[in-house]
Amino acid sequence: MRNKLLEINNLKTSFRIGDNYYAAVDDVSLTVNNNEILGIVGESGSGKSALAFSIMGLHTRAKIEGNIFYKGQDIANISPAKLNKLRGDDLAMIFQDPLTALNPLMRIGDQIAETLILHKPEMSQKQRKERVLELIDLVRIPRPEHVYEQFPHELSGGMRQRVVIAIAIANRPDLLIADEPTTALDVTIQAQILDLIRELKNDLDSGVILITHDLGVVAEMADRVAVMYAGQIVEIAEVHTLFENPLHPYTKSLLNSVPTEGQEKLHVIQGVVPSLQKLPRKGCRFAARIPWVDASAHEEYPELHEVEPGHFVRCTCYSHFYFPDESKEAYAHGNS
Amino acid sequence: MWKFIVRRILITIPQIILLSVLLFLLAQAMPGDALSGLVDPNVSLEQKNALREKLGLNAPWYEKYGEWASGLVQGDLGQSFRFKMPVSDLIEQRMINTFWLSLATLIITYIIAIPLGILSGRYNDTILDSSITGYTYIGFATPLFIFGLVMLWVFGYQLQWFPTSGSVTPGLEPGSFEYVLSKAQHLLLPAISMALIQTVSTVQYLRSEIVDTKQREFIITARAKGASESRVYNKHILRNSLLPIAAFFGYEITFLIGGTVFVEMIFGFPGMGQLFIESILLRDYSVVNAVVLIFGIAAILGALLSDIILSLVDPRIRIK
Amino acid sequence: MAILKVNDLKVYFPIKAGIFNRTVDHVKAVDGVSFSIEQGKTYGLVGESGSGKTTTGRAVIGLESIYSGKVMFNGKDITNFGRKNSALRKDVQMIFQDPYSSLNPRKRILDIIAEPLRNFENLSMQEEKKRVQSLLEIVGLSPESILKYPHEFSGGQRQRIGIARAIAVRPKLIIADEPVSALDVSVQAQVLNFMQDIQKELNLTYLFISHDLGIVKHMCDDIAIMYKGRYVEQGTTADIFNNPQHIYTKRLVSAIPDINPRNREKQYHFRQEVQREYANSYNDYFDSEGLAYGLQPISDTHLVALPERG
Amino acid sequence: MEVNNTNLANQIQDPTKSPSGLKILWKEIVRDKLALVSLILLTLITVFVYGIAFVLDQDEIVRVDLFAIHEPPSEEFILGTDYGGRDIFGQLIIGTRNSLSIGFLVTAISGIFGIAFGLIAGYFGGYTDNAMMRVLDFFQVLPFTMLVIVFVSIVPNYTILAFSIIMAAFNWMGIARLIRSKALQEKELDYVQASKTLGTSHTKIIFREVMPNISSLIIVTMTLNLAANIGIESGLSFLGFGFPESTPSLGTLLSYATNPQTLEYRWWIWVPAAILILVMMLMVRNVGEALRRATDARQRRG
Repeated sequence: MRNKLLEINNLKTSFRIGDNYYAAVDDVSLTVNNNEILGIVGESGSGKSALAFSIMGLHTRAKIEGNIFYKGQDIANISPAKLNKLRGDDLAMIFQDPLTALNPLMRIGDQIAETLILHKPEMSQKQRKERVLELIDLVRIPRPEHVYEQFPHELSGGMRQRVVIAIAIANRPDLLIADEPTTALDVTIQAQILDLIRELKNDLDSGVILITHDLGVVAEMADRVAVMYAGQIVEIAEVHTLFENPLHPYTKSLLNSVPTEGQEKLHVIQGVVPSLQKLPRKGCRFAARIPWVDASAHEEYPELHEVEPGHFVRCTCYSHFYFPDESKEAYAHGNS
Repeated sequence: MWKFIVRRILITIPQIILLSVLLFLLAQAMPGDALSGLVDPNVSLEQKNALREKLGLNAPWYEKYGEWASGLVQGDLGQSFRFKMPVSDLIEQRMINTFWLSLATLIITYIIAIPLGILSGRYNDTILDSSITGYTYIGFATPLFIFGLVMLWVFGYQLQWFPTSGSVTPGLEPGSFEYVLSKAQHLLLPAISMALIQTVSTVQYLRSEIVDTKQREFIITARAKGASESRVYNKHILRNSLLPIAAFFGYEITFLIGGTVFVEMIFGFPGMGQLFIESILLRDYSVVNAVVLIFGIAAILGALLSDIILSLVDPRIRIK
Repeated sequence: MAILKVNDLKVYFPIKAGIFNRTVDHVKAVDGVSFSIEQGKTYGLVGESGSGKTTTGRAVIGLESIYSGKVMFNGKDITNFGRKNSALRKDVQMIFQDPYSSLNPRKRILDIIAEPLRNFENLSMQEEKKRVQSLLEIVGLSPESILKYPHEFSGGQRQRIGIARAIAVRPKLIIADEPVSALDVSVQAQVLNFMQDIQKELNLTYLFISHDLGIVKHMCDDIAIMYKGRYVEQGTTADIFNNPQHIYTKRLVSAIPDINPRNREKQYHFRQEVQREYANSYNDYFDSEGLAYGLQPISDTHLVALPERG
Repeated sequence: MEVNNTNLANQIQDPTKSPSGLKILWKEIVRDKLALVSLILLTLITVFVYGIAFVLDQDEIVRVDLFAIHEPPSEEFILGTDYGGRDIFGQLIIGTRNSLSIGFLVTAISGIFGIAFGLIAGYFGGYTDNAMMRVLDFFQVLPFTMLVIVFVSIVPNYTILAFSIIMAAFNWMGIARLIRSKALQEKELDYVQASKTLGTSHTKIIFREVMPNISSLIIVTMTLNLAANIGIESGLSFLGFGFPESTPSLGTLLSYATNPQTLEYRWWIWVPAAILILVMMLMVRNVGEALRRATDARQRRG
């Protein structure tokens, strides 16, 4: 049985550059259920990490508008003390770079134990140590007793990421946010870490937000996928739908630019991702990358359209999109 | 860690030897030699030369160095030309004075530096921080000797809160309470003057350590654990920032050495720095040599101490 | 004929220890690697971090000093070819991983691309400018860009400027060290397509170093898998992907996330199976130090690191 | 112009890394009002003291006039006279000029040597670096003030140049260490590796590729060193081991204040010199710090 864990409504996260605020996350709405992995894909600058930090309330100098309901409670607008009660307990996060995410001067055991001290103060020291050892074992680090006393620099990247995961799951969180958890790791380690995250999700029955730029990772892990471009969600759908029937031009282009079996030429997306300051705040943000599509195909204020149950696409341009080269045209949807 | 420390100590030995060679060669280059202080100026040149030969003063430099160095090891710093007494006797009381002055300075330096650095780093870019950085800013640009003069003028002469020279009021019984009190009183103004200038680098260092640590990623991890801001500060930021400060300690000695020369001159404080200047002016080079050597060794040991502290507090060096 | 032949290449880095900081041992970054590349082909060197793939590439071009072994280029020994040996040096060029750091930010595009020209060819200012402009055109940038600076370009464009610099003196062999791993997916495609285009045009040979099996599969004719400084398997792209023999290769191939979500379960089970096999037969594939054995041929093109039979 | 930024981190370009870095440093100074005022004031002081010193007769100023000892400020002597009846104002002008000259000279000598030392050690790394750093470590623990004083007192042919060289000899380590650590980072960057593969010589790479990339650090450090060197010179002169005798110097004027009578009652002798030293050091620092802030702010984001 899936319950709605997290509901984000019209979230807007803006950073100040010079005298103005620029939204890095612009009008994002989504939901996450328990025992579900929501994949968020996007290239650098798409706002996916800014979104993760917004949910955890980790931005120190950003303006956040909109609501983030966690089990009905709006965590975007609560006191720091209340938020701290949730963070590390109900909500937890796995970071991208395990090299910098751990305090270099603190023993591994103490770093994991800190989460327990904060949220389970009733635990005795002995219980706590037992639990930490159990956690180290749970994330499959060999020789827990030994690692407990070690410092981060003594561990490999993969092992450090396991420690970061152990910290995150210490209090059996209901919602786990993994921000590019395997980008800094080798592919064999990546496979192990991803399997671990999936198993933990099943065991804890939690909801997971998996942020990545790697379409393969999403295909393997996610139940539902949101594609982000320039601060917005451009398409969101159940994973099979998204990969088999992608609609938004960006999703399609992205999928075509990854090498697959028997592909001669990779698809190239024209132009570049606009910078935060230069981002058009009106009209379809992807329009400049597909100049061959008629301007009238785009909406003035593009919205998410529900094309089938659970499948949303932003802007009407999707129904007029085709790839400029002949060979790809056959696949394009709604040739005009 | 032990290997690191042993290796570090092994580096210290050639440093000290090199320092002594350098000083010895400098002494050779100095006008006049041990003889000029020993004999009557009216003795004829031939007699002098004979005496030189007899005393081994015409030997090649490395032989003379060997002799000098073996004397050093046995605590023989040579003879003062002017005072006709062993340099070690001359230096002893001065060294004790300078030691207390340095110690007082160090203590005051840290008493000022730690709270200011922490406040400035924690509340960076606030008015509090601006005033503290303003102080360090001006402190950096103020030469110690000017500041010392102004302090002497204001607190010594105008307000007359402190004595204006010497290390103790004459005529007091050594060891009595009044004696100790008077010593402390004489010490305080020069120590405060030196500390107020010296401390600015530590304040700034601590501040930038804290500001840097604040932006490190593991701080975000700590926040994501649900740690309150005060806990994040005390458990992560402060701890991580104070460790390098501890390692800074030994290097302070190097800074102190330069400072004592000025401060002792300004406040007429009979320490090693003052002795150094006096001896240079009197061309009493064996004393000069001894003072520089002692200060040099102190600086070398200070640097050694810093590195050892660092290796003890930083697990990245400790566990290798 | 093989344009590049590498024979038993070893690159060792000293490990310093003890009180006197003496060299007590070596990290065998590359430990006896042999291969040859045919003119016009793309040879992929794959491995995880620390496998020695980048060191191999750097040793070939002379950025690392070679401990032992031989590097032959066009039949000539270039193992320790000096900085002065310009005729040989200009035939081998390199494309770097990070387009943000591989171009000197203080130099104009003209000076960046002209650097090899100035070192190897005596051109007049006018000729040089023309050459640079035509190179920019080849890589699809406007010839007017010569007076711009690197920060005015995007990552993909910078990488293409790096390629223009590498092909300026018409080299025969290009060592591409993770040329797209710092780029976004959509930009990767652009650079990869472009590399393929100029390869055909200029009859270039690539030594393509990457950790990304998907890209290597797309780009390369032959592939070698490296692990801890040694080869574990070498063969044509089909050999490696359709018929992997070494357990490490299988492990690597099974770890690549499949882009089709329908294969998820299959992929997961495949991975579990390989993991089991890896655990069970580790000793059949690695020696007592955990290193790969010498290569044994299992077909004309396919070599696998296995203990010697018998 | 095509400015392409792929992510937030790259959106704010590091101007000190871009060609116009120096221009931007200059802009930063102009924008920073305090630094701008400091720079203008410094320029004025420099022009003024060099200009006036040109027309002043130094022999006239240092001639002892026993009939005008310790005169307070008057119309004849704007800032009074010292114990030898010498004009304070004239000494102040020439002293400032001398302090500035020495400051520049020492900064230049120690800077050039330190930069070359640091670049070479950092670029080559390994054994070269190790050996060079041992030398540097040794110099750094030497008691600087004292050794300079010893040298000054034994050098037979004592001139301003000799003094500058002695000071620089014990004063190049700071910048060398800084440049070396930067060069160590820089040489790992691919553009240096690229230059090697393109057949460019080491010398060219060090001075034409690496050095321009750390030019802002060099400028900032040299500026801050200038401030420090002005202070050190006046300190040494204060102790009597700075300029050759009879050369007017700010430190010498201040040294008169070691006489309690002068300190307490004859402010005109030492206060102007003290203020001048403070102002100069503060102004140079203001400029240097503004430059540093400009560099740091970009690096933190870039």
